[in-house]
Amino acid sequence: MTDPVLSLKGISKWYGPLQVLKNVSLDVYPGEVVALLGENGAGKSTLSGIIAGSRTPSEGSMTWLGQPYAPATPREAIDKGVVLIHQELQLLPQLSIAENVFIGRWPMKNGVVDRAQMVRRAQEQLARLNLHIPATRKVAGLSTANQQLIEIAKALALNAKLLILDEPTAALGGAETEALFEQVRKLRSEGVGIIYISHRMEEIKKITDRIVVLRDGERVQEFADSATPVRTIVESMVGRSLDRLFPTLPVPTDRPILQVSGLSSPANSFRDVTFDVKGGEILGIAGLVGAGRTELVRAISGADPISAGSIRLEGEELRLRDPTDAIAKGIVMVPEDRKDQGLVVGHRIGENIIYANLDKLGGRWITPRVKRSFAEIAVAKFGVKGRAEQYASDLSGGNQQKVVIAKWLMRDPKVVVLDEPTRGIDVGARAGIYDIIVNLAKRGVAVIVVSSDLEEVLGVSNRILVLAQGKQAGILNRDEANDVSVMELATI
Amino acid sequence: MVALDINEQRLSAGTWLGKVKGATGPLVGLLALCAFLSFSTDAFLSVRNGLNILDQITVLGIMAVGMTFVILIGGIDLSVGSVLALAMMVMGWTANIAGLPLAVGIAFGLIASGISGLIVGLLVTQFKVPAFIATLAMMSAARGVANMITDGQQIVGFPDWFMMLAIDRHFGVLTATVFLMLAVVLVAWLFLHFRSEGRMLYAVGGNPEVARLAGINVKLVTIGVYVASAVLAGLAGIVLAARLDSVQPSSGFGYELDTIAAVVIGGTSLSGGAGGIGGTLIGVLIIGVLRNGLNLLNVSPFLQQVIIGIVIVLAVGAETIRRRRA
Amino acid sequence: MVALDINEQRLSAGTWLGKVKGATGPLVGLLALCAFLSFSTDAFLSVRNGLNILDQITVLGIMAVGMTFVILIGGIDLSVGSVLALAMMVMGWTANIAGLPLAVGIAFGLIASGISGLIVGLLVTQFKVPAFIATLAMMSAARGVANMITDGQQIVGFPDWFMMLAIDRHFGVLTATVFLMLAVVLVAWLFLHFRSEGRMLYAVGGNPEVARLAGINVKLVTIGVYVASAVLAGLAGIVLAARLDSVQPSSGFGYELDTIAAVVIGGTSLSGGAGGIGGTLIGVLIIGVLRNGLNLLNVSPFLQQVIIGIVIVLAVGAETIRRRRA
Amino acid sequence: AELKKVGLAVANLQANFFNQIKQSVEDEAKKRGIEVVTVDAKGDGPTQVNQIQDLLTQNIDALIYIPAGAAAATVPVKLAKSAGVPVVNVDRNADGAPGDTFLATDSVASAKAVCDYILKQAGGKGKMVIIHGQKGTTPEVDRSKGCAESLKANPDVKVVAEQYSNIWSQDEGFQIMQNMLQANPDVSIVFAQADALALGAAQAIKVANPSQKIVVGGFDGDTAALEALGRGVFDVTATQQTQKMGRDAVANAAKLVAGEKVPPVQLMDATLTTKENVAGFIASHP
Ligand SMILES: Nc1ncnc2c1ncn2[C@@H]1O[C@H](COP(=O)(O)OP(=O)(O)OP(=O)(O)O)[C@@H](O)[C@H]1O
Ligand SMILES: Nc1ncnc2c1ncn2[C@@H]1O[C@H](COP(=O)(O)OP(=O)(O)OP(=O)(O)O)[C@@H](O)[C@H]1O
Ligand SMILES: O[C@@H]1[C@H](O)[C@H](O)CO[C@H]1O
Ligand SMILES: [Mg+2]
Ligand SMILES: [Mg+2]
Repeated sequence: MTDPVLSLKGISKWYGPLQVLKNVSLDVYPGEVVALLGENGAGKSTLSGIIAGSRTPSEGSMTWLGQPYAPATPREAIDKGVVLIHQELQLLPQLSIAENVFIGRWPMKNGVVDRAQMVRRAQEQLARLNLHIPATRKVAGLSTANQQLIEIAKALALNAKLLILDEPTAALGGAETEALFEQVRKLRSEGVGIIYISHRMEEIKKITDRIVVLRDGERVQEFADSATPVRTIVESMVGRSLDRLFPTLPVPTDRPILQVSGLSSPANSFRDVTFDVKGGEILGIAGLVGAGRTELVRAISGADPISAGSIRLEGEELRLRDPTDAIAKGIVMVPEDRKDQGLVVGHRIGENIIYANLDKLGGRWITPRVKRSFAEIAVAKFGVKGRAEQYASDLSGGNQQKVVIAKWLMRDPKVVVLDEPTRGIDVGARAGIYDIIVNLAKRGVAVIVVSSDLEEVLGVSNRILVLAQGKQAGILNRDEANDVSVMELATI
Repeated sequence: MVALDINEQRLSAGTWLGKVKGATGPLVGLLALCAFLSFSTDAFLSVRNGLNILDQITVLGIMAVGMTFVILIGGIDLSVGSVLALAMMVMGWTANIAGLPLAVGIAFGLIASGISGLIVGLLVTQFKVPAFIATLAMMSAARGVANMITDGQQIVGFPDWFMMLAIDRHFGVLTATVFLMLAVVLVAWLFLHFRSEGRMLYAVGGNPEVARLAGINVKLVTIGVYVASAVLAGLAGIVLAARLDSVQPSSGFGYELDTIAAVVIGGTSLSGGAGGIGGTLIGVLIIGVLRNGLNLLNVSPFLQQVIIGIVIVLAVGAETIRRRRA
Repeated sequence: MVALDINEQRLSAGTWLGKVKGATGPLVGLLALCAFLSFSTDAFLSVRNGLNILDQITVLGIMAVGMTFVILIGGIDLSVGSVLALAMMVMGWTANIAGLPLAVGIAFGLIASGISGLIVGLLVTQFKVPAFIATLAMMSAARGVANMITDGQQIVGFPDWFMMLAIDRHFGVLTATVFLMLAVVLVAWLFLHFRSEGRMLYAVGGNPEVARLAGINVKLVTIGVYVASAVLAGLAGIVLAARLDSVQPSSGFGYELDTIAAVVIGGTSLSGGAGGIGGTLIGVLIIGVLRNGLNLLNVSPFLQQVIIGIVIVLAVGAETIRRRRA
Repeated sequence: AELKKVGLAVANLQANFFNQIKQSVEDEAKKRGIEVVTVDAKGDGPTQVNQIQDLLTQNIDALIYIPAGAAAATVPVKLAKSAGVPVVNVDRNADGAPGDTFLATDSVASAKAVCDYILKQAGGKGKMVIIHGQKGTTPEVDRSKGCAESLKANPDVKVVAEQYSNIWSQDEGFQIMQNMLQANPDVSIVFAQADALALGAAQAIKVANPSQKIVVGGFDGDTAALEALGRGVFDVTATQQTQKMGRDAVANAAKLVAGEKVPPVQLMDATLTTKENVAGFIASHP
């Protein structure tokens, strides 16, 4: 076997009194894809950051191609050939795609930025990912998925010797993921070492050569063979046995709660959509990235305007001018972007829960006692691991998501819409969220779940509405839905 | 970050300091300033001087409350100084030129300032003009109108009871104007802490999109806040008129920066969503005590400017150093 | 939103308007203003008046370039007016009191302003003092120092060649000071567009963390920008001294808001990362043309304030309306 | 009682005129062994009220008071009176609540002299502009009055524009004159009610480079202005006796503290100063 490109020895990291990495050692060889797995908060991103020079280890050492390696800045790491695709999007929305791809390392000619070359080379990188958008376009306004692809293009342009991908597919659909994998395989064949982080088990099996599991900052296990059963890997991650991911669904009532007919958006991102959701039913919405799912559910929850069609709740036609109207009627939405739409991350959990319930807190004077008890009830009821007075930014993604769900469910809504409810969330936490969803249905609530994760829509839905390019491609019953039938409709 | 947070949590859970989160540095600065001045000058530590300082900060204090609201929602209000002048001139004109009772003049003055705030609020919410520009424009326009009312002339001489509001020390201690400022501060504090509308300001400032999706009427909150800021600026103008027993259209020139400084020194973040009235009170007191102290120390006027600059940086920088250490 | 993007693309790809993205509204406003003034007053549309306007905007124009840098990285600089005065007084003192050649005075003035900028930059990057506070403190301190140099006195009378820089029209058209301003604008534009350091400003302003992770030295960029802003304010002070043939420590009072206004009217976003020199030039011209035009129209000074407020809102609001329609 | 500590509340130290008075007060006080506490209101009335409170807190024996704004002028006097501290007003008085004495130049007479001079220079005809001081202050009101008398005698002179400054500064003078020239390019006479304003106006004229000669009159006898006058930058001023004002202010404060009576108003002359007689004033300021 050749020498490792990178080798970590006894890496530890403390944040104040909190130890998030404990004595982690790891070798990465050229031409292999190592999966780094672990629950939310296991330390995967922290470890990636250390390798890429954006964080410094408290203890331990690294070698790069046999030489001692201790990057003090991201720049040093990049110059050596270590490239990290961050978990959070690292784009500048006001600048063009091309400029984002080459940020900090613009191609130069005669001491000035060579824009023509920059655009040309950026366009080439986009093409590798089957992304056909002009590289001169501004990033602002692109869908999350496309932004994620640009983030990947940015890394591809760097000629890395070691590439770390931290949850690159969390926002991607099947086709985009496939294009990415093609590039990953190509890089692997060129001898690039790759560390791949994801919560999606089926991908792990497809792309990785070796699996390393972190738990509570410790390296607990390694599986040399990607054929290891998912169940075994998951149990190693969570440190206990996990009986099932998806709970059994209750049988819906036949009382329609939400009826949508002929709904269209002014920007045409969805057109003439008609469906209903019954009490106790979970309706999944599937589709390719950009199919208009998010826009559809935003319209239903009053966040965006509609241009035609009607929304009825228990037979009554609704005129929704803004979310306030929808919320007052009992329609609530857990948005797809937790950090920008779901939570004020810099504020406390309790505050965040209160924000969605300001009108409910008896009288209009909210004493700290009222506030605390209300928030504590919500935290306990929905199994948030955290205290009401903690800042939302301190929670793991899964727990943040539970807070968003909790703040809405405290209102006893009639319709609950969840857009990408488990994006970036580990298997353990995911099971918890599925339990909450199913419990809602059991109580007779009408539930809509939008997801790019096919396994997820299939797992929690009574019926599945498929959108293709804004058009309603069909509605599948649970017994007729499988990955093939859904994809067939989605790619019409 | 965690270390900081843990530290803040500990504070807010237990000690009294925690009540003015984010303003601990400035509070320490204020106490240090007071301690220093008590030792270095006899005149500082006396009831009389304390009451003087309170008198001197009334106008700034009232305006700073409104500015706290504005900055909490992530906005800015550059028009306060001009709106103050506008309210004064409208009041003066109504009472001394149109000859209506002074109380009516006061009402008209407050209404005029409220209208300015409403215009700003509508520009910001309906026409998406950045707050900086909308209030800068109002700063110019309100000053122009204030000038036009009397063609730039001051108006002097109001009924005695009015001036007495700023002079008579009730129960031997507080003037009516100081009492008014304290009431404004207290009500604002209660409002921000306990009223659901108050919490909305934090939500809007924290992230307007999150707030909107949570069913908060962001536009209404924004308009309300600019109206409140303008009306409080108007009220500050009325207080100033009582204190000066006269009104002139050039009043309040440059006050916007003083006011914003007081709020920011008090730990309210210019990006919105964090801070509060407690901190603002500390910020106002730092400015008031500093100016008073430098006068008492007989520091030459030019050197005062230099020292004020340094103390402002220290008061705010102390917060950073505290955080680093924690 | 989607429509907007497509629209912008078309603009930026093809037409000339697209070159000043974000400032199309203000550009339309400027053209409308010029058209209106050309019709309503004879004096406006003449070479002489055009040159007058250029003369009148030199100081603002030079400062606005520095402020554009600062605002692009998401900062703010309230100290420019005071730093301008400081540079003037250091220059005047060196030349007329210490008796060194004026050229040395100019150099010392620029160095003094550079040092103020360096202090601000260090406060912002090393001590994490918010830019608003750091520059507010510098605004006070630099003014104090400027005053202390001559104990508040003005200094009058420089060599003739110096004053002639602002008066002599070379090639019959441009004074040296106007030429200097145009050169500053051009160099700044080239720098922002074509140098990688210029692009770094956009990256830092867009998101400092993203910039850091992309290997950009955010602290160095920030310090550099505050130094540049201060040195340009100092340079503006030298130009003002030539124009006034004297220096006084009260110069530049209140210029910070004018300067920020010019930049923001020109479409540079106060939250950083978007905008540019082209827009700033339009912003400066709007302010210059407006003041000039109102004088030519013989509008009373008080009404001028009101109109200036309205036009500022219109110039910026036009942009919003354009976007809505698009 | 004896005067040991005197408070000096200045309107705005950026104005050379006030700075001269300040320096003279401090010199005179030093000679007499009196402590001076100086505060600068920077032109803001409310700031001045605060400062005077702080002076009174320091138990000053007398207050020398130059009101900052036109309004607010009365409150400091009332505050001082109620603390039993005598007040010497300098340059500006407070309507309705005058100080124990008022020391100032006879601005009406001197402004008339300045305007007589510039109107005569211009041949008794032409278009004139007036740059006023801060509206409503004693010197502004009196100088306007004095110049108006002169204008009455010269019906062929037409005043085409008048504007007010806020802090009597050179910047403002430059700005205002520049604006006036744009609207009225054929002006030939300028009366600026203070030298800083006149200097600013003269520079604006120089930059605009008009074809006609423009006569500029100022007021004050500022240090820098006198030199400029010598170089022909502008035409005439009225030199106020700032040194005397400062000395007298201290002397009067001492008398008041000692319980002596002083006249309520003490006006002094300002000397009409032109290129011919300026040298003497540069050598020693009255
Ligand atoms: N800057 C920081 N300060 C303090 N604690 C931090 C910081 N960054 C991360 N942590 C903590 O370190 C732990 C590991 O976080 P990390 O982001 O590495 O987890 P992860 O395995 O990437 O999780 P996820 O799957 O959710 O991305 C978590 O408990 C987190 O709260
Ligand atoms: N803010 C925006 N500006 C411009 N285009 C947008 C914006 N948001 C969405 N779009 C576009 O509108 C279309 C529908 O997007 P939508 O987000 O509803 O799709 P989706 O099916 O939910 O997919 P995703 O997985 O990206 O959320 C896409 O083409 C997308 O690129
Ligand atoms: O009389 C004085 C002077 O003219 C000075 O220049 C400014 O203030 C006035 O009150
Ligand atoms: Mg992570
Ligand atoms: Mg979506």
